[in-house]
Amino acid sequence: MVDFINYVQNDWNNIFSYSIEHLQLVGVAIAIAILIGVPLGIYLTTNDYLAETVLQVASIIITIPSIALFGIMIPILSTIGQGIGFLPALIALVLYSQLPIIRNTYTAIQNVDPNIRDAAKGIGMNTFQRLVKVEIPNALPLIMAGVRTATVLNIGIGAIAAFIGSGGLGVLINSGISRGNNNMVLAGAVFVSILALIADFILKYIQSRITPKGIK
Amino acid sequence: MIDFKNVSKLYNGNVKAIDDISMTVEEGEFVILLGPSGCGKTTLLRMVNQLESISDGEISIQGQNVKQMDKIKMRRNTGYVIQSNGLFPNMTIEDNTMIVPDLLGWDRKKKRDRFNYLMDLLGMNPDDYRKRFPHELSGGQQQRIGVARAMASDPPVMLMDEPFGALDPIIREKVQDEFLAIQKEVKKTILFVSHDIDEAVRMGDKIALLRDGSIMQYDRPTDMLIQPKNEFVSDFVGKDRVLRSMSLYTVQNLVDTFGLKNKEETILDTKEISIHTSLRVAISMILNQEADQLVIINDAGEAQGSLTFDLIEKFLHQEVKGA
Amino acid sequence: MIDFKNVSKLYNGNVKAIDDISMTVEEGEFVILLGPSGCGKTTLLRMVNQLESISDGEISIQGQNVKQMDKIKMRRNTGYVIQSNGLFPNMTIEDNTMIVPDLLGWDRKKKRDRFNYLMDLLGMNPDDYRKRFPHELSGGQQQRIGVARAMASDPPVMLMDEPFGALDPIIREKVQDEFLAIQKEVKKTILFVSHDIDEAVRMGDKIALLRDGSIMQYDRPTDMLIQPKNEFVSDFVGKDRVLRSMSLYTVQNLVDTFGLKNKEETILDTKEISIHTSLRVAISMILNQEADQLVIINDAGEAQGSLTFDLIEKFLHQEVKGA
Amino acid sequence: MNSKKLIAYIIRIILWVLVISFFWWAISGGMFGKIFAEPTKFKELLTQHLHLVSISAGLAILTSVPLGILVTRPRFRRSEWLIVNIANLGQTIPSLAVLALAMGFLGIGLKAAIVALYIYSLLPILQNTIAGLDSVRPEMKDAAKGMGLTPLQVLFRIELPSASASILAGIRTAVVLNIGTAALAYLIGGGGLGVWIFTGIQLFDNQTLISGAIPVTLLAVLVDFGFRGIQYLLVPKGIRLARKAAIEST
Amino acid sequence: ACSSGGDGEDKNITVGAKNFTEQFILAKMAILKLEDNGYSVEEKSNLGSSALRQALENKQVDLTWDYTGTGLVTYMGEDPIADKQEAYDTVKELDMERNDIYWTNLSEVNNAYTIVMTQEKADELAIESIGDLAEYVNNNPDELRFGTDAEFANRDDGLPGVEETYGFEFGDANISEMNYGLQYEALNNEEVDVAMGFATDSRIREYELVNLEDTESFFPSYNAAIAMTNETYENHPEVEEILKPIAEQLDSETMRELNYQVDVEERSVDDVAQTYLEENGLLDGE
Ligand SMILES: Nc1ncnc2c1ncn2[C@@H]1O[C@H](COP(=O)(O)OP(=O)(O)OP(=O)(O)O)[C@@H](O)[C@H]1O
Ligand SMILES: Nc1ncnc2c1ncn2[C@@H]1O[C@H](COP(=O)(O)OP(=O)(O)OP(=O)(O)O)[C@@H](O)[C@H]1O
Ligand SMILES: C[N+](C)(C)CC(=O)O
Ligand SMILES: [Mg+2]
Ligand SMILES: [Mg+2]
Repeated sequence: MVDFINYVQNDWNNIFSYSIEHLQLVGVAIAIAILIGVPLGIYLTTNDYLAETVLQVASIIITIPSIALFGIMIPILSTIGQGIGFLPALIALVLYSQLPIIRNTYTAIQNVDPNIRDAAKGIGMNTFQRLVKVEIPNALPLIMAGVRTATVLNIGIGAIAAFIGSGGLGVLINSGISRGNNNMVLAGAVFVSILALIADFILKYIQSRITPKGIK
Repeated sequence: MIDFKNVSKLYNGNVKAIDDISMTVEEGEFVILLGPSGCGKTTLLRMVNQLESISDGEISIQGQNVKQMDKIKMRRNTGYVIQSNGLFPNMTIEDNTMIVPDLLGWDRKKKRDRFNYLMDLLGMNPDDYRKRFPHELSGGQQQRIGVARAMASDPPVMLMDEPFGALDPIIREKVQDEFLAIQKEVKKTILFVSHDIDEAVRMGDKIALLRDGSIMQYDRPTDMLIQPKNEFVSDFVGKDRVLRSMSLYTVQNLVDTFGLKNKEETILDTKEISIHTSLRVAISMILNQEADQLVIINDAGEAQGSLTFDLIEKFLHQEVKGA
Repeated sequence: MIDFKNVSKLYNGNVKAIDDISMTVEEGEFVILLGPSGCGKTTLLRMVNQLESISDGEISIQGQNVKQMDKIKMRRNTGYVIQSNGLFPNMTIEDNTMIVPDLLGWDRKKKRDRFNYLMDLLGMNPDDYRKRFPHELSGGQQQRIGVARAMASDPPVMLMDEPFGALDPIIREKVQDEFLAIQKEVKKTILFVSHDIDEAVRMGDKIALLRDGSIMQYDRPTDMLIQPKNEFVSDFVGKDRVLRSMSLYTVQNLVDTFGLKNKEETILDTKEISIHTSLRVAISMILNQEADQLVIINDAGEAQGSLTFDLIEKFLHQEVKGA
Repeated sequence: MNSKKLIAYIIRIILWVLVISFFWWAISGGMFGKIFAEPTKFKELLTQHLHLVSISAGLAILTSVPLGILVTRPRFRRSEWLIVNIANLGQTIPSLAVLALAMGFLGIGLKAAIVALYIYSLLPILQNTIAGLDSVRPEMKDAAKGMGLTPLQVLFRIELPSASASILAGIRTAVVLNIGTAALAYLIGGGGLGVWIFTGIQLFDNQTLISGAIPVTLLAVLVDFGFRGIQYLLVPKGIRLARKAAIEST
Repeated sequence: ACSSGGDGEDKNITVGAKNFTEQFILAKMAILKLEDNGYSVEEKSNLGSSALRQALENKQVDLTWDYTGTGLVTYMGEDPIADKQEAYDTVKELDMERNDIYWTNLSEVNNAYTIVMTQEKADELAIESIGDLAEYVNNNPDELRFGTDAEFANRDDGLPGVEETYGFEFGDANISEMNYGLQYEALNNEEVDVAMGFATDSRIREYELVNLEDTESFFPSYNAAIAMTNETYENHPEVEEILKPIAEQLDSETMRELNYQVDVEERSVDDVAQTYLEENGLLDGE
C-alpha cells in the first residue's frame, strides 16, 4: 500500500498525462456518439423497419471483442494512413457507444406513456413541440442512463486502445505487466476506475440538473 | 355542432369498433356517450379530434368536415380530457394546466388568473398545487387537473372521456354540480363519455347509448329512462329506471308544474323539505318517516304546500306525457 | 370465525393505518369492509393472512391466534384475491388457477374438472382460456381468474380485495349473483373489500364501514342504511339510503310479514308483480303506472293480494322497528 | 410509411454491401491465410480460448446466480445494497487490469487468466440476477404467499421464471464480454486467439491479425445468437409474449 | 513550448516508441532534449515494431529510435549483417532509397536478441550454446518449454530463423507467447525452461540468467539509432544535432543500468531519463 502511494507520487506526472489522454479519447468519442446516437434513436421511433436493423447491427457491434475491433481497424484505416493511434481508437469507441445510446433513446421515447402522447396530440401540439416539450423531457433519465453506460464502458475499453498506440492509462497497465510492476498495473486500474466514477458522477449531476423535477 | 354521418371504424382492418353511426350534437348541447366497456365510446370520441382515423363516413364540426380541417388548429379549439388523465409528468400542475394558453402565447398574468379561476372551480386551492407535480397528487386530483387543462383556453367544444371516473362518490358529485353550473352559463358543445348511468342521467342533455359500436338509443335522459327503445336499453338503465329519472327533478319542478303558491299556515307536525331537493331524495324521505307528507319550504323559509307520494306520482305521469 | 381484538397497524412506526379495531366475523358470514380510499381496508385484510404484520392486538381464526398458526398451512386454507389480481405472467390461465390444487397434489382429472367448473361459474368458456396467458385477457377477465384462483381448492375462509372492481356493471352483477348463489350453499367465511355501497348492500351479511383506520359502524346492511350511527355513515351511504335498503327486500318478505294469503278473485285492471321482485323495483313500477296498486303473483301464478305504496311504507317501518 | 420502408431497405442493403465487401477484401487479400497455413496452431488457440471461456463463465454462473438469489432473500436484504454497489464499482475496473492483477497473484498462464475471467464475469451475472429478482412485481409474490406457497415454491415457481429473462441476459452479457476479454489472455501468457491478434498488431501483419480477430468476433456473435435461442427456450412463454405485447403496444 | 512559433516555423514533432522499457527511456530522452530546444513534442508509445514502423511510413510518427538489425531484416527483408557500421550504412542507404526514411545518430547500444535460461537449468541440462539447445531439443522433443513475446515468435530474425539456422523445432504446443518482459519472470518461476531476451535487459542479470552462445552468429547487431521521416529531416535538420549527444554517450552497459533502474528499482521512466540527461550535462536548460 505504501509502495503504491509512493509509486503514484513518483510517477504522478505520467499518470496524470495518461489520464488526460484517456479522458480526451473517451470524451471526444462520447460527444460524437451522443451527436449520432440520440438523434438517430429519436428518428428510429418513427421508422420501425429501420429501428430493427439498426438495433441489430449495434448489438452485433457491441459483441465484437474490443481488441479484435481495434485490430480490424488497423488494416482498414491504414489505407488512409491512419492505422494506429487516435482515429481508429476513436472510431471503435464511437461504435461501441452506439448500442447503449441508441437503444436507450429509442426505448425511452417509445416508452413515454402513450396516454401522455395522446394528450399532447389532443391538445394540438405539433410533432416538434411534442418532442421538445413532452417526449424528450420524459425520456431524459433513460437517455442519460444510456450515455452513462456508454461512458463507463468506453473508459474501460479505452485502456485496451493503448495497444494500438492511442495512449492513455492502458499504457501504464501494459508497461506494468511487462515490467512485472504491480504498482503500475494497480495505478492503471485504480485511475481508470476513478475516471469512470468521476465521469459517472458528473453525468449523474448533469442528468439531475436537466431532468424535470416532476419525473425524478 | 358536431355531426356524425354513417361513421364506421375498423381496427386493423377487421375489428369493427364503430358500426355506421349517425347522430348530431347541437351547438351548446351536452351529450353523454354511454355504454358497456368496449362498446366504442372512446373510439367515437377520438375520431372527432382525429386521434383515430375515420374508416368510413364523415364527421363535421360546425358544418366543416374534420378531415379537411387543420388538425393542430382544430385540436386547439377542442378541449380533450383523456380517459387516463395523461398529465405531463415533467411539468408542474400550473404548466400542465396552462399548456394550451402557453402555446397560444397568452401573457403571464392572464395565464395565472385563468389557472386560479379553474382551480377554484374544481375545488382545489391554486396556491397549494401550482408548483407541485402530477405524481404528488391523488388520482382524483389528477383527474380534475386533466379537466382544467382541457378547459384552459375556453374551447367551444369539449371531448371528455370518463373525466370523473376516479373521483370518489362524494367529490364526484361536487365536481359534477360545479361543472353543470358553468355549463348552464357558457353552453359549450360537449361530448362526454361515461359508463355510469346515474352520471349520464344527471349531466346530459341527451344520452347516446352504444352497444358493440352501434347506437341503441339517442334521447333525452327522461325519455330513455321512461321509454327505453329495446330490452338492452332497459336492462342497461336498470329496472328501477323510474326511480332514477326522479333524480332529474327537484321539488321546484313539481311546485312549478302544479302552480303551488305560498301558504300562510304552517303545519307543525310534519318534516320540512327544501324546494331544491331532488324528487328521488324526497321519496326516500317519505318512505323513511311516519307521516305521509312533507312540508315544502322555499328559499325564504316559507311553506309552499305539502308533498305526498300521490303528488309525486301525479307529477311523474304528467311529465312523461309531456315528454 | 375471524376475531379481531384491539387490532392496530403502524406503517414505518408512524403511519397509523388501523387504529384499535375490534370486530367478529362469524362462521359462514359474508362481511364487507367498506370505506373511502386509504381508510385501511386492504391493510386489515392482509393482516388476517399475515401478509402484513400485526402491530398491536390479536387476530384469531377459529379461536386460534393467527400468529401462532403455521403460516403456509393457514394461507392454503384461506383463499386470497389480491386487489390488483397478481396473476403469474409465466403461467397459463389454467396453471394460474390451479396452482394451489397443484401444490396439494390433486390429479390431472380433478384439476381439470375444477377449472372447468370455476370458469363456467364466472361466465368464461374454459376451453377458450385454458392455454392463454394473463396479458392476453382484458382487465375484467383477469380479475375473474384471480377470483377463480382463490376459490380453486375450496378454502373455508376467503379474503377478497375488491375482486369485482374492474368488471363493468352488467357482468359485475352477473358474477355477484353467481357468487351469492354459491355462498348460500357453501357458507364460507368471507371478508370482502369494496368501496361500492351498492355492492356492499347487495352482497354482505354485514358491513364494516371504516374511516381512517377505525370502524364507524359494523352492522347489517339494512341497519346501516336505515339507522346510520353518525353523519359520516349517512353521507357515505347516501341521502337516498332508504331507497337503497329497499333492494334488500323482495315482495315475498312483505307477503310473509303481513301474512297475505292466496286470493281467489283476480283484479283484471292492474299490472302484476312477481313475488321475487325487489321492493325497489316495486316502487319504481308503482311510480311508472297509472294505477295505485299491483297484483302480487306467486310462483304458481296465483294472485296473493295487492301491493300499494302505503303497504310498502308500512312494511319498511315495521322492519326498521324490528331491526 | 412506404418511404420509411424504402430507407430501411436501402440501409440494410448498404450494410450488407459493407459486410460482404469486407469479407471479399479479406478473403481476396488472403487475410485468413494463417488459418489454412497453420491449422493445428489455429485449433490449439481456439481450444484454449474455449477453455478459458467455458471454465471461467461456467464457474461464474454457478457462483453468481445462487449469490444473487441469496442476497435478495428478506433475511439478507441489508447486504444487497453493499453487494450491488460492489458490483457496480467492480464494473469500472477495466478487463485488462483484472487480468494483470490476477497475474500479480497467480503468476502467468492459463490459471491466472481463468481466475481473472471468472472474477470479471461474476458481476454482470450477479447484477442481472438481483435486478431480475427485484423486478418481480410485489403483488405477484404477495398473491403467491397469500395462497400458501412456501418461500422455496415462490422462488422456483414465480420468481425465477419471471426473472429468467434478466438472468439469462446477464449471463449472455458476461459470456460475450468474457470471449472478448479472453482475447487479452495472451498478455499474461494465457494463450487463446488473442495471440494472433496481438502478433498481428505488433508485427503489422494483417493476415495474422484478421485470422485471429475474425474468428473471435464470429465466436462472440455466434455465442450471442446462441444465447438468444436459449433465452427463447428457457424464458416462459407467457413472459416472453407479455414483453413482446408491451413493446408492440407502445 | 510554443507550437507554431512567431517565425512561422512549425516546431511540432511526434516521437514514437515501442512497447518495452528501453524504448520508453530513449524516447523520453529524445523528448526532453527536443523540448529543451523549443519543440512541442507528442509521444506515441506502446507500439509493436512493425506497427511503429508503419506509423513512421504513414507520417503519423515523425521520429523514433530503432535498431539496425531490425531495420535490415524485419523492415527491409535483407540478410543480417554482423558488422555494426556496415549494417547501419546499408539500412541508411536502402531505407532512404525505398521509403524516404532517414537514419542517423548510430549509438553503441546494442540491444540484440538473445536466448536465455536459468543458470540451474542450463547446468542441469548442460546447455551452453544455442547449438546445445538444438541438440537437446532434437533428442528430447516436447520436453522444454519456450517463452517469448509475439514479435520474436514470428520475426524472421527471431525464433523461426533460429530454429532454421540451428535445425531444431520446439513445436507450437511448447511455445508460450506472452507480453514482453513476462518471460523472465516465467523462467524464474520455472513456467518455461528457455526464453528469448533482450541483451540490454537488466533482468537477465537480476535473475541470474545465462545467455546461450550464438555459435552460428545468427543474430545480427541491433544498434540503436534514430529513424525519422525525410520530411522531418528536411524541415528540422537541426534535430540530428540536438539528439547527437545522446547517441554518442550511450552504450550497452549504460543502457542496461538505466533499464535496471526502471525495471528492477521501479523508478519512473521520466525520472530516470531526466536524471541521466542532467547528470551527463546533456540538458542546457534550467
Ligand atoms: N388499437 C386497437 N386495435 C384493435 N382493437 C381496438 C383498438 N382500440 C380499441 N379496440 C377495440 O375496439 C372496441 C372499442 O374500444 P373503445 O376503447 O372505444 O371502448 P370504450 O367504449 O371506450 O370502452 P371503455 O369503457 O372500456 O373505455 C373494443 O372492442 C376494443 O377492444
Ligand atoms: N407500505 C405502506 N407504508 C406506509 N403507509 C402505507 C403503506 N401501505 C398503506 N399505507 C397507508 O395506509 C393507509 C391504508 O391503506 P390501505 O391500502 O389499507 O387502504 P385501502 O382502504 O385499501 O384503500 P383503497 O381503497 O385505495 O385500496 C393509507 O393511508 C396508505 O397510504
Ligand atoms: C531490439 N530488439 C531486436 C530486441 C527488438 C526490436 O527490434 O524491437
Ligand atoms: Mg374508453
Ligand atoms: Mg385497498
